[in-house]
Formats: sequence, structure tokens, C-alpha cells
Amino acid sequence: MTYHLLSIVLFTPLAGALVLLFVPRAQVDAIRWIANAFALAGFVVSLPLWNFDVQAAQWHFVEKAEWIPSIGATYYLGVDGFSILLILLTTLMGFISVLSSWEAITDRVKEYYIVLLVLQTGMLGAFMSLDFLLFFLFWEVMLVPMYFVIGIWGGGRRLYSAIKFFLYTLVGSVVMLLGILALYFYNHTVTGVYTFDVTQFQQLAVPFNIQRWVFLAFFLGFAIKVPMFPFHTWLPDAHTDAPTAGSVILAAVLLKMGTYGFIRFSLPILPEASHYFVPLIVWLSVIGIVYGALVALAQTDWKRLVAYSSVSHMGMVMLGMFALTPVALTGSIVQQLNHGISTGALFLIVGIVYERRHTREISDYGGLSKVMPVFAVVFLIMTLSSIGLPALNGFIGELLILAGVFVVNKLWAAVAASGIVLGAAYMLWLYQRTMFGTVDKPENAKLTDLNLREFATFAPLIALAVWIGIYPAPLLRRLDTSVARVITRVNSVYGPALAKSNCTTPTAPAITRPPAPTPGAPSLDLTGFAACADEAAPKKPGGK
Amino acid sequence: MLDAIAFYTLAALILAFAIAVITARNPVHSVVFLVINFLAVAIVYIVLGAEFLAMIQVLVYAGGIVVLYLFVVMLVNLKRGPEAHQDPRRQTGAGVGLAVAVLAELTAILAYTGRNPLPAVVPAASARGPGGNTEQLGWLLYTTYLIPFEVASMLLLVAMIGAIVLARKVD
Amino acid sequence: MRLIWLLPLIPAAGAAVNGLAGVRWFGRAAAGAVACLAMLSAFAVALTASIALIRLPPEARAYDVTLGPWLPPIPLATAHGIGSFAAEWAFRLDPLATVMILVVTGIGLLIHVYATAYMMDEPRGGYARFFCYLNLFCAFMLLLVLASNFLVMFIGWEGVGLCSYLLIGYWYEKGSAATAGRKAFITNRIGDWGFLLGVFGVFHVFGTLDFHAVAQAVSSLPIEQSHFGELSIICLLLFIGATGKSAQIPLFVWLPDAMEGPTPVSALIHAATMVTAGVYMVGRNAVLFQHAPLVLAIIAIVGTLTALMAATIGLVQNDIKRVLAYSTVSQLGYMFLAAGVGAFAASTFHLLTHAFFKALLFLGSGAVIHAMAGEQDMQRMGGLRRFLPVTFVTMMIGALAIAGIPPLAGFFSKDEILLQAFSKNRALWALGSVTALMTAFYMFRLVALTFYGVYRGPSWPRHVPPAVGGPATLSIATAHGVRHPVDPDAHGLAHVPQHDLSHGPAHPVPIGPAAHAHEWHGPHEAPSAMTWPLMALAVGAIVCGFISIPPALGGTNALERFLEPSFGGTPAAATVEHARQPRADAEPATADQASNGREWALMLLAVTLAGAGVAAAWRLYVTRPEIPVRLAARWPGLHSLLWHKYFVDEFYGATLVRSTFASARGLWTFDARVVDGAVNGSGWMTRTVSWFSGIFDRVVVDGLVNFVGWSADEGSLVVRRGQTGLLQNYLLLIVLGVCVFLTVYLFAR
Amino acid sequence: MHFTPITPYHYLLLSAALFSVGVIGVMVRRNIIILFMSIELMFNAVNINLVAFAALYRHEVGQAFAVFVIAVAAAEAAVGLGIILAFYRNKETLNIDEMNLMKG
Amino acid sequence: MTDLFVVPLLQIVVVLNAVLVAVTYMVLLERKIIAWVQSRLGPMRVGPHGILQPIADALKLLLKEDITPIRADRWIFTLAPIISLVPALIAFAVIPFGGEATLFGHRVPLYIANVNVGLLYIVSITSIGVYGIILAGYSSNSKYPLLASLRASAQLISYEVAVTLMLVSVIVTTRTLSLVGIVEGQMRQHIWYVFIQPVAAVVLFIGGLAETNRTPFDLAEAEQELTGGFHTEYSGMRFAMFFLAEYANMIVVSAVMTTLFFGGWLSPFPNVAAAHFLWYIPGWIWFLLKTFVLLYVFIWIRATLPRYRYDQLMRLGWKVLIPVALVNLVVSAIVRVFL
Repeated sequence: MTYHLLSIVLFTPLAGALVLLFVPRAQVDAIRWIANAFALAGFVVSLPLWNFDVQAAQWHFVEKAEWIPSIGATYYLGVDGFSILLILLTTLMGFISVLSSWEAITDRVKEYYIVLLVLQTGMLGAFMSLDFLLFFLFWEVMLVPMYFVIGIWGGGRRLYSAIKFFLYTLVGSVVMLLGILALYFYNHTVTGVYTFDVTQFQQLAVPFNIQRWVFLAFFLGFAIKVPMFPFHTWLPDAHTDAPTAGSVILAAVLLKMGTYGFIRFSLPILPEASHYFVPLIVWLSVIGIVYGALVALAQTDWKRLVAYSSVSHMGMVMLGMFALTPVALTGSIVQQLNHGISTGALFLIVGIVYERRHTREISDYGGLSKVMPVFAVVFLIMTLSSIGLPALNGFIGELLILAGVFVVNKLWAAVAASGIVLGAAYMLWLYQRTMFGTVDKPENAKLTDLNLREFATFAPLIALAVWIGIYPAPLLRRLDTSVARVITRVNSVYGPALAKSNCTTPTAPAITRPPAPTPGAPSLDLTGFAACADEAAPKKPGGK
Repeated sequence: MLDAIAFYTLAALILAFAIAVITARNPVHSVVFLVINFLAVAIVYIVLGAEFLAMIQVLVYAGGIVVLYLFVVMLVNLKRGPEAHQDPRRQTGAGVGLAVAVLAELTAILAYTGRNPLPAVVPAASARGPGGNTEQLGWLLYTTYLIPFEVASMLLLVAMIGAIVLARKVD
Repeated sequence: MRLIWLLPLIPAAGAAVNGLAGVRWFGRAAAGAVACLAMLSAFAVALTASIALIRLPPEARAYDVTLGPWLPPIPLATAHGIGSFAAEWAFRLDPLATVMILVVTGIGLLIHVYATAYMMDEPRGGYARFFCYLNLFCAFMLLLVLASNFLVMFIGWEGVGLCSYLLIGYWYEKGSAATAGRKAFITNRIGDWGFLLGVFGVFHVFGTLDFHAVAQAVSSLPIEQSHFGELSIICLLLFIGATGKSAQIPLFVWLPDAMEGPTPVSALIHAATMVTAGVYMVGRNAVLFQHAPLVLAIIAIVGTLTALMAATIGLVQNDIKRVLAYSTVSQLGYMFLAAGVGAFAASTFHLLTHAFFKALLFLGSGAVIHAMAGEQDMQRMGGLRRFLPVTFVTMMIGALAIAGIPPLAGFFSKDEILLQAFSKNRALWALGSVTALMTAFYMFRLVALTFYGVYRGPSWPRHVPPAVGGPATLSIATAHGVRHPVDPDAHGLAHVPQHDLSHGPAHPVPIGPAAHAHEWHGPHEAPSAMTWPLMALAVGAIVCGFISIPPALGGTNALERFLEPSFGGTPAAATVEHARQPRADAEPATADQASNGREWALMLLAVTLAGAGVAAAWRLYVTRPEIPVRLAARWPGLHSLLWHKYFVDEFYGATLVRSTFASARGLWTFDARVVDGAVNGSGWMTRTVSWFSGIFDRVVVDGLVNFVGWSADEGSLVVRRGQTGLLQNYLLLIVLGVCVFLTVYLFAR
Repeated sequence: MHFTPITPYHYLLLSAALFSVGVIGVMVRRNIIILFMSIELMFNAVNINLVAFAALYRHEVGQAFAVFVIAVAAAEAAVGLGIILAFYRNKETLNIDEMNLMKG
Repeated sequence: MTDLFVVPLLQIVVVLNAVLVAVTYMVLLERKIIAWVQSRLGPMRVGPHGILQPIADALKLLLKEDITPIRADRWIFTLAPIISLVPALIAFAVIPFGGEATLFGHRVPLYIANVNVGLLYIVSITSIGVYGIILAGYSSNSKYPLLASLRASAQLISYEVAVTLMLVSVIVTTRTLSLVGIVEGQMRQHIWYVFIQPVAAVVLFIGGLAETNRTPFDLAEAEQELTGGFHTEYSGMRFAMFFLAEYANMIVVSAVMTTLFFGGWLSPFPNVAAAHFLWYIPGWIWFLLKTFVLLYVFIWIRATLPRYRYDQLMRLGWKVLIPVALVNLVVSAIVRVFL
């Protein structure tokens, strides 16, 4: 591959940040134009990713180069359908968040845009890395800019929130690093090679007792990021106190890091442990769905309400993931994108009125439909998308998740589906309290409707919402091989069906043997492993 | 024989003007001597078959860098001579002594190793034919040494910006 | 017929035009014209498709159109191995759908025309917005009825819910309207919860979501006569969805509140079309439901109870639209009763006739409200028949139809239902008959209070001589002050000049030249754009019963035969199957046998009951209006119970809503205190520990470091003498180093 | 008249001598501009060396390096003189002995 | 031995004398042309139509007293005009006046040296000339010369950047640094490079005007402001040297322009059969003719255009010519590589 598309996508925002370094800080408009141009460029250069070979099961756009040879770390980028969609989401939301900050940020503009662009590169890198250490590097790179975004440009108790966000996430990632190292050394014991290659890890048959601990380590890291039910408290604080663009990025992309980690690492590398922990995670998710929705119902702060709705939605995503069926996993991924689109848009919406009124209390609003009709329409569409109205994007994700969960366990599906009812309740109540009624506050009577720039931030999101709702087939087709890769590895029941329907060759053999906790040193039967690896080696896509 | 004459003449000129540079009291004179020194060095380059380098020496060194020195000398209108104040801790004598010692030692080393005869210097140009070595040098710079070349250009850019920033009057 | 997929698209296009361009740029005429034109063309397409379908032989009357994939297939486990979860944009036109599209587009068209005049007082943008919503509603409704699989139907299902939400909350500045809309949506959502789970169950059991395929698959399965198996669970879940949409117990509470919306909306959505979606859905899956007789029994019971309960509430309400709303709930109960006893065709027949006369009644009530400038309380009306002759006549037809007076439409359909119920379960029949009596009573109570008696409404400027009844009622009216005591937002203050211009000739009251433009000048007949739809619907309410005259009256049950294929088999077979049920009546009732005598007897009884109801209402509200007051005083408990609708809203409010909000607040506190507290607590712990270690650090560790630093500081005092700051001295050292190196090189080589 | 053929040793010697002159210049003078010029002399000494070896080995690598040396010299002169000017503006002197802000 | 020493020596003698004579007559020519432009007659007294005027001028300058100001830096004061003149003269060493000619049975090239870095040689040699001006200004120890010399040298350095950059793009076209090679290249391709590099020709000409301190860029000798410029304090022979240098430089610029862009010694219209008779005219005559035309343009411009202001001059150099040169370079490179 001489075609460094991924690197270009990855470093375009960073290049923007570098260019911004040399722009005098007084030239605020120039800074804004440049930042927007680079963010847009980042989106545009990522568009070719959409046209990858949907049928082929291997990694696409692979780039590999030495990084730290002494420990086997490489600069190894590669994507599949799943990460491509997330990358596109990232570049789009990145651009939208940059665009949305035009008037909102007036203080330390230069630093703000630089930080935002660096953050963008960090997120993209995490989605692209096939080297675990590289992934971890980008994972941590994201943390710092976000910390600054919340801590410097936030509102309310911004320092508290920023530090909480930072420390909480850091704790998780440190434990995750331990898990990574465990895999790394285990791999060396078995193969004699020091490597952080994720594709290699995905072919490894790790003994159950190791799997269990590594899974827990990963779980802590990813679950905090998602965030799952008991680990979610940083989210409302961070969301509420972050500036609009920060909230958008946080909701739309950063939370997906956790789910991405589960799908990319936990499930395929640790299939048996994943099975073992299904009840725990599913119940946490289901609790999260209902709990998040109920707490959202009690909120008086607009932004905090949306934040808690995120908890509920992400519970849905996790539920779909750990149903371990292709439909639910597809739905889970689609729901991640949907959450990015609709919750991102909802935060933008809060940002719009916050910019005008500087308050987030729901009771300070009312009757806005009268003064801001276009805004009301946009908000309505995004509300409906968020509560999963059919023919909009949210429905597709929830439908697939619930359908996939239902065949596994009816009770889970029934409880989770009740979250949809509650979702409608809190969102529509919010909508009523803010948009309907008479304009009883004189401040609200003077509000201006969306201007062209603000509308431009929403237009792509609305288009996406409708498109995914009505014609999701291209999207779902792009996920076939990614889902097949994970599910064949983790749930052997679906192996033949997936192989038949998608014409794919799974990259790793399904683990069919029962979890056999063999304490002590792992077997050093290299010949057996080699055979296994041979079999597992990615074949030429000759399936079709 | 001709090359010997040329060499000794040029060597004498170079050294003489070099000494003149460091001994002249007037900095402007120093600059003038420096230019002449450089021109002589350029001729040495030509003798050694490095025409391109010679031209660069004249163009960049004599025509560019030293003009800069001249400018600075003229801009810096000193109220009191720069040599007026002398720090008592200076070790000028030791410095000169050491420099001479180094020269002596180098000479000794050369004399010592000079017993292994090396072939006479043949100007590279004559070996390269009429085209000269400019083209070869260009190839070398733009292929093998491309990255150093780019680094050097970046260095120059940075130096340029740095010089502008440094020399600008701070308001 | 090939173009049936256009049906939902045409109104959707109309909605798009009005929504994107109309709101901003169209005048009222243009917006109304776009909407009506869309409906007209949809009606034309529907008519063409229906005629084409009817021309086919009966067994071939089904037509499928697949537009393209929606959800591509993904493997998913079912009860019988791994299947493939998929959905397509697929439509199916069969007799049942034919009836529905004709109802939706036909009645929809009339209501659109009506609304162009009714909504004339709205501001320009709002007017276009209204028609955008209305068109959108029709699009989703058509999608719902044409869908050939559960998921596409679900799109329509939720879509009509959305439009209902938007239209109920059309006057969003009025708090009660917005709340009613939200209530409707959320209550529907609860039903959708069941519906969605039912859909998953269908997939789990059958591995497909296509109605036809499910019907074929299910017909090979045994009927779950006595046990509550998976089919029963699925059907129950689906029925929960239907209760939400069709306002049955326990989810009926939203429909009366939905009357906050504009009256055409009530007519179209909350009487004629959307609320029947549940009935339609049950009928669409008739074969499936027939395999779950226990659930059918539940449906029948729920339907009957709903019908009875709503009718009793309707007896005492004073708001004209609320009476109609409870009447709708009641009639829907009838339809479910029919479905529950297996008479799907009868239920569809009643759906059809009900659509006509209930739409008529609502539109008529709209005309009355229009005439009274927004007044909805019947106690402030009276004697209106002389002001509103057309409205009076048409509403009278509607009332007669709903009461079941032959030969109007309601008679046939209601009679068919009661007949089928009688053949299954006499208790259900008895309750149904009582309901019929009450229906007749409250409908004529409505007519009597509105059109007969003396005028009790507000006064209007005196220099306009009222034609009839004016002087007598003025003294009463003045007590209420000015014009709009109940509903100022809907009609009153927005009473603008166009209003007068729009209905000149039909105005029964002569307008004096000095009449103030902003004043209301008494009840008046509606403009022709409103009366024409009324008349058209009245004709429908009279004749549409004739399309399915029962054999006992010499007819052929044409509609039922037409619908047979949609319900998966001959009605005879279905009836026979039901006849074998242990709880059903022992006597078989087949079409051929037609125990005409019994049927005649039942009809006679029904007509008698209806007549009794009419007569009672006449006596109580026209001739002896003081009796009802005395009755209410005599049984205050019962009256209060009925007046407050059995306190269901209050009950729900006190239990479900309150517990939800209480748990929400509780969980929030829990979240902030306990969950977040744990996080912050661990943070505090860390800080405390770090404070101690900080002290240790400062005293011991830092002390050590400082000592090292101090010693280095002291030592450097000596060494720093060497740092002269003279460049040449440093250079000297370098040269010295070179010198040493060379020396070593020279001598030690 | 007979001369020994001119070998690289001769050039090396010339170069060493020139370099030493440069070093002495740096050692002796206190005018910082002269110091800079002495440094330029040393650069030239190095260049002569490089070119001589290039001629010896008949390969242009030496010249290439000389080109780099010149480039670096240009950068050094530009920045160095800039610093001198800035310094002069503050201190009104060019005496190296007075540039001792960093002394210990 | 003759080829190695005698012939070049003869060439040098011929060229030097020719140049010096040409320079003196350039002065006359300029005076005459300007006079004609201004509807005057110009020098008419010495010889017919003043044809001997240069000789008279030369004699006057040689015989005049050579004054050295008392506070002047004597050595440098003397050195400065020499440094000015010498580069201007030795630049002619690589100018090809023609191809080869047969002279007394020898095939003699009509150029002194065909150096493979000829163009670079010209650039570097002329860059030395700036010292003459700076040192003259400095050594006069007088206010006006100092200011003038600073102006002049700043101007020279500024325009040298643009000119050198432009030359690089010309080199991209010619692919050789040898001036003879460049002319031969035009001969091979049957096209004057002015048609390939028109922008370069224009910019180089403007740069040439500036580098020779000619109008409209003659700020260094702006009489109104600086009483004559850097050579205010000079007189006699040393003044004459500056004078000679300026005009010699003009000739160098014209000659180089001719060589680079106008086909050097080649006769025009080589591929037009009707114009083949032009071949019978020797190449060096063509060369001199073209050079003369360019020189005429120099004088013409002087007679026509007013002087620039100093800031305008700098802005033109840095903000117009250098960007244009850069763009031209990039375009040339792209064309060279890809087309």
C-alpha cells in the first residue's frame, strides 16, 4: 500500500494545529477560518474511506512501519467497516464542533482550536490503530486536550468536572494498560515474539483464567469511557460544564471509544471471558437504560438531562453488544453512530440557546417555538431521532438491538424496551417545557432564530438521520464483515450462517471448546499453535 | 610546476589576509581583507576543480554574508571602541600559545603521516570532462543528500525568520 | 394497482411542499390547495387501484409491491434454527387494505376541504403547518394500511402517532394542548412497547415478518385452545399495542384529552382513521389471533368493557367534543368486541360505517363550535337548529346512524356485531345491547342540548336583531360576560375579519351595516367549504350500510365476502371453528342456515333499545329538562364517578406517573449522593492519604533532597569561580582539549 | 625550479594554518564582529579540507558537504548578526567581555 | 602554448579596449539620445556632431586633480572605485560575442572563456560590485555618500534576490549554466528563450535596471536628495572609474540579456527561407546589434520615466518581483517535469 490515506486522514487535523501555531493570536478571524478549513479538509479527505471493498474481510488501507522495534511496537494502521464509520463520524462531528464554536469561543481562541484539532487526531488515531500500544498512546492523547477544553473553556464547576473526568478516565486506562501488558507478555510466552499487533492477539487462544483478569482490566477501562451504569457519574458533570463543542465531541465520539474498545479488543481477544461476563454486563446495561432515563426525567438542567439520556442510550449500545448476536451487534454499532448524530445534535441545540441566554435551566425557557421556529423544527427532528421514531435513524439501532436481544433473553428485551417509553417521556417533556407554551420570559421574546452557520451545523446531521432511517442498507452492508469477524470468534453458533451470508473468511477460528480454566503456565506447544496460526492466517479473499 | 606556483601563491595570500583580518584595528578593513581572503579561497577551489563551489563561495560568502558584516559594522556606530574594556581574567596569551601549539602538533602529525605518499591532487574537473562537476554535485545533492539538503533549507528559513525577529525594533 | 406505493408518497409530497415552502411563502389558499390536491390525487389513485382489485377474481385479490430493501438480511436465531432478520419496503393491497385506503383518502379528502375553511383564522404560517401535518398524517396512515410486513406497518404506526402528537399540540402555546399531545404520544408508546415485543416474538417463532408468510406459517400450527402458549403471548403483546392506538382499557385515557386539537383533526385522526389502526392490525393478523382463542376472549371482554365504560361516561359529559370522544372509545370497543368474537369482517364493517358517521358528527360539532366562536360547552348552546339548518340536519343523520336506527349505516354494522356476539356469548351481547341503548341516549342528549331548547349562549351586540330565541336567552347569557369563557385561545381572540368575508351568503343572521368587525355576531351557519363535506358524509352515513346487507334482510353480506381472503379463509369455516369452542354458544350459526327468525328478533330488540334511548333523551332534555338535575342530585356519588370518568386519570396520576417521578427524583438523589459520592469519596480518601504522605514528603524526603541541593549549592560556590562568563576562556578549554587529544594522538599512537 | 607535487598534505597544512589563524582571532579579539569573522575563517579552513579530499577521491561528496557548510555559515551569520544588533541596541557595546549575563 | 596563453591574452586586450571605448561612446550616445528626446541637439562642439566629445571628456577626467578628503579612509577610498570597475570588466570574460571565427588560420572562439558555470560566474562577479559602492560611501566619511551607499547596497541586495531567483527559472529552461551552451540551445530549438520565459525576461530587465542604478531606480545618485550619491566626494580618475563601471555594467546586463533571451549571436528567423540572407552577416554583428538595441532601451527609459520613491522601490522588489519570480520558478519546474 503506497497509498497513505489513513495517515493523511489522521494527520490533517494535526497539520492544522501546527499551522495555527504560527498564526498571531490577535488575528482571531484568520485562526477561525484556518481551523474550519482544516477541519473541513479532515472530513473531505476521509470521505474516500467510504468506498472500501465491502465484501473483503481483511483490514483495509493498512499501513505498517517500525515504531519502537526494541519492544515490538509498530505504527500499524488499518480499518474495517466498523472503524471506517466511526472515523467518518469523527471527522464529521469534528468539523461540526469546530464550526459551531465560531461565536461561542472568544477567549484564547488560538489555543482552543489547536486543542480541538489535536483532540481530533487523537480520536482518529485510536480508531485506526491496529497496534495496541499505538492505540493506548492515542487513547491517552485524547485525554489531555479534552481536559483543557473542559477546564479552560467550560462553565460552572469546570475545574472540578475536568479533573474528575481526567482522573476517572485515567484510572480506567491505567488498569487497561495492565491488561494490555498481560496479553503482550502472554503472547511472547507462546510465540516468542514481542508484539503489540492486535490482529495477532485476535488469533491467540488465551487460557480462561488469564482471559478473565484481562477482561476485567479492559472492562474497567472501557466501561468508564462508555460510561456504564455505576461508572457514569463523570459524564453529567463533564457534559454540563464543557463548552458546546466539547460536549458534542464528548458525546459523539469520545464515548464511542469505550464501545469501540469492547468490540475491537474485548470480544475478539477474550471470547470465553466475554461469554462468562455476559450476565454482569447485560444487567448493568439494562439498569443503565432505565436508570439513566429515570434520572433524566428528574433533571432541571437541560444539558444534564441530555447527558443522562446519553447514559441510557449507551446502555442500549452495550446491551446490543453483549447479546452476542449479529443483529444486535450490528444494531449496537448503528446505535453508536445514531447516538453520535442525535445526541451530538442535541448538545449543539443546547449550545445554541445557551449562547443566547447563558442559562441551562429548563424553567428559564418556554414558548421558544414562537420565536425560533426553525430551531424548533430542528430540535423536534433530533428529539424524535433520539427517541427512536421509525423512519429516523434511532429506530434502526434500537430495533436491531432489541430484535437481537429478544432471541437471547425475552426479559432483557422487555425491560430494555421500556427504556424507549421513558425516553419518549423525558424528551417530549423537555420539548414541551422549552418549546411549547407561551413566551413568558421577556428575555426569550428577543431570541433570534438559527443563522446560516448554525443551520449548516445541523443540516448534515438531519440528512444523516433521515437517510439512515429510510435506507440503512449501504450502512449495514459495510458492517457485515466487521460483525462477522467478531461474532464468529465469540459466538460459534452463527459461524456457518455468517460465512454463508457474507462470503467471508473469518480471520480467526471460532473458539468452540468450552472454557477450560487451566491454572498455571500456559502450554508451550508451539507446533500446535503454529498450525493454528497457519489456519488462522488471513487468506486471500478468494471466497467469492 | 604551475600548480605549485599557484598553490603557494594562493596559500600565501590566504594566510596573509587572514592574519590581516584578525589584526586590523578598523573592522571595515577587516571586512575588506576577509573578502579578499574569500576570493583567494574561491580560486583555490577552482584549482581543485570545484568551479561551482567557487562561484557559490563568491556569490554567497563574498557577495552575501560579508556584505551583511559590512552592514552591521556600519550600522553599529560605536561611541567607545569595542576593545576599550578588558576583563582582567582573560587568558589571551595562553590562547595564542595553545593555538600555535595545536598548529604545531597538526603539522607534526601531517609530517609524520606524510611519509605515506598520497597521489597528487588532480582537479576533479579534468577527470569529469568538459561538463564539469556541477551536474554531478547537483545529482548528489538532490538524490543522496536530499534530506540534509531540505534540512539545510529549513535551517536557512528559520534563520531568516529568526534574524528578522531579532533585528526588529521592539516597540 | 402497480402504483400503490405512490399512495403514501403523494400526501408525503404534499406535506413536504407545505412544510418546506408553504410555511414561509404560501398564502392560505395555496397551502390549502396543495394539501387538498394531494389528497384528491391520492383518492384517485386509491379508487383506481380498488377498482382494479375488485375486477380480479376473488382468490387473486392481492397485490404485492416491493420497492427495495430496508434492512438487509442479517443472521439471527429463531425458534427453528438460524434465520435471517430482514425487512423490505413492501406494500400489499388486498381487500382489507382496499377498504382502508378508500376510507383514509376519501374521508381524508373531505376533512381536508372542511379544514380549509375551519382553520381560516389561523396565521398564515400556522395554516400551512397544519396542512403539512395533516398530509403527513395521511401519508403515514396509508403506509400503515398498505404495509405488507410488521416493520413497515410499525413505521406508519408510530408515524401516525407522531402526527397525532403534533396535531393535538397544534396550539402549542396552550399548555393543556401541549400536555395532551405528549400524553397521547407517551400512552401510545406504552402500547408500542407491547407491539414491538410482539413483533420480535413473531420473528422468533416464524422467522419472518411478512403478514402473508406469517399467516401461512401459523395456519399449520395447532390452535392454543386452553393453554397460554407462545402464540397467545405474541397476540397479547400485539393487542397491548392495539389498546394504545385504539384507546381501549387500560390505555384509553389519552383520547378524550386529544380533543384539545382542532376539530378536523379529531374527526380525521381521533374518529375515522388512526384510532382504528388497532382494529385494523388485529384484522390484518386475523389468522394469528384465531390461533389464540384465549387472547380473543380477552379482546372481546376488554372491548365490551371499554364500550360500556365509555358510554356511561359519555352520558354526563357536557363538552360536545368530549361526548363524541367517549362515543368513539365506545364504538372502538364495539369493534374489538366484534374482533374478539371472531367477526373480523363485522368489525371492519363497523369501522367503515363508524368512520363516516363519526367523522360527520365531529365535523358537525366543529361547525357548531365555529358558529359559537369557540364555545364547546353544550350547556351554553341550545336552540341552534334554526341558526344552523344544514349542520342540524346532517348531525341528526349522524346521530341516527350511530344510534342504530334503520336503515342508516350504523344499524347494519352494529346489528351484525350484536348478532355475532349473541352467537358466542350472551353476556357480551347483553352488555353490548345496553351500550347501544346508552349510545342512542347520549347522542340524542347531545342533539337535544345543542339544537333544541332555548338558546343559552352568550349575547352579541344588541343592534343586530337576533332572528329567533334571542331575547329569551339574553338574560342568561349576560351572566357569562363576553364571548369565550372556555376556550379563548382556539378561536376567540383570533377572530379576524377574514372570518366574516369567508361566509357571506350562508349567514342566517343579517349583519347590520354598523356591525363591528371584531365582534362576534351570533351563531351562524358555516361557509360552504364546511357544509359540503358535511353533506357528503351524511350521504355516506345513510348509504354505506347497504354495501353489506345481511341475508336475513335479503342481502348478500357483500362486504364480508369481499373481505374473506384477508382474514385467511371463509367466514363460515372461521365461525365453525369458533362454534366448537367450549365456551361459545352451543348453537351453530352459519350463513346458510340463517335462523332468520332469531336474527329478526335481535334486530327488532336492537332497534327498540335505540328507540328507547332516543325517547329517553328526548324526554329528559327537551320536554323535562329539570329531571337530569334532580337525578344528579339524587345520586351524587354515581354522577361524580361518571363526571370524573371513573377517576382513571387521577388513579394513573397518583400511581404510575407519581411513582415514576418519585423514583426519578429518588434515583437522582441516589446518583448524586451515593454513586457520585462513592467517586468523590474515593477522591477524598486519596487526598487525605496524599496529605499525610505530603507531610512525610516535605519533612523527610524533601529534607533529604534539600540537603543534597544545599550541599551542591555550597560546593558550587567554589566551582563557579571557573565560570568567568568570558567566551574565550571557555574556548580556551576546548582548544586545550584538542591540544591534549592531539598530543596523545601524536605520542601514544 | 623543482617543486614537490602538491598533495593533499599541502592543503591540509594550509587548512590547519588558516584554522589556527581563526582560533587566534577568536582568542585575541574582543570585538564580537571580528570574532564572527574569525569563525568564518575557520569555516573556510574546513571547506578547503573538504574540497581537497573531494579532489583526491574524485568524488563530489566533499563538495556537497562544503555546500552545507556554506549554508550553515549563512544561517549562523544571519542569526548571529541579528543577536549582535539586538545586543548592541540594549548595551551599546560590542565587547565580548561585557557579555557576561550568564556568568556564574 | 599559443592557444593557452597568447590567444586569450589577445582576446582580453581586444575586449577590454573595445569595452572601454564603447563605454565612453555610450556616454555620448546617452547624451545625444536624451537631447533628441528633449528636442535638443546635445554635444556639437568637439568634432562633427560632437563625435570626439568622449575623448575630450576622458582627457579632462584624467587631467583633473584627484582629491582625497582629509578625514577619508585613504586606502579604502582608493580601493572602492577599483572594486566597482573590476568586476564590471571581468564579467565580459564569459560573454560570447559570437561563435567561432577563423582568424589568421586559427580557429578562434569569439569569447574569452566558455566556463561551464558561466551564468553563475556573472552573478557572483557582479555581486562583488556592491562593495565598491558601500566602501565608497563609508570611506568618504561624509553624510550623503554614506546614506547613498546604504540605499544603493540595500537596493542591490534586494533586487539581486529577485534576479537570482529568476535566473534559476531560466536555468530550468536552458538546462545549462554555460552561456555558450545557452546560445547553442536556442540554436538547436530554433526559438529565443524570451518566448519561453517572457516573465523572466521582463523581471530580469527590471532587475538589471535596478542593479545598475539606472532610472527609474537611480535613488543612490539622486542629485536632488543626495547631491550626487555615493561618489559625491570623488573626482578625477577615481570618479571616472565609477562612471565607467556603471556603463560597463549596463553593457554587461544587455549582453547577458541578449545571450539568455534573444539568441546571442544567432541571426533571427533561422527557419524562414526568405530570411536566409541574414546568415551572411557575421554572428558578432548580430550580437552587438541586439545589445545595442537593449542599451537604447536603457537610455530611452531614462529619458522617459520619473524616479521611484524609496519605499515604492522596496515594495516592488520584495512584494512583487520576488513572488513573481517564485511563482515563475514553480511553474517552470512543473512545466519542465510534467510537460
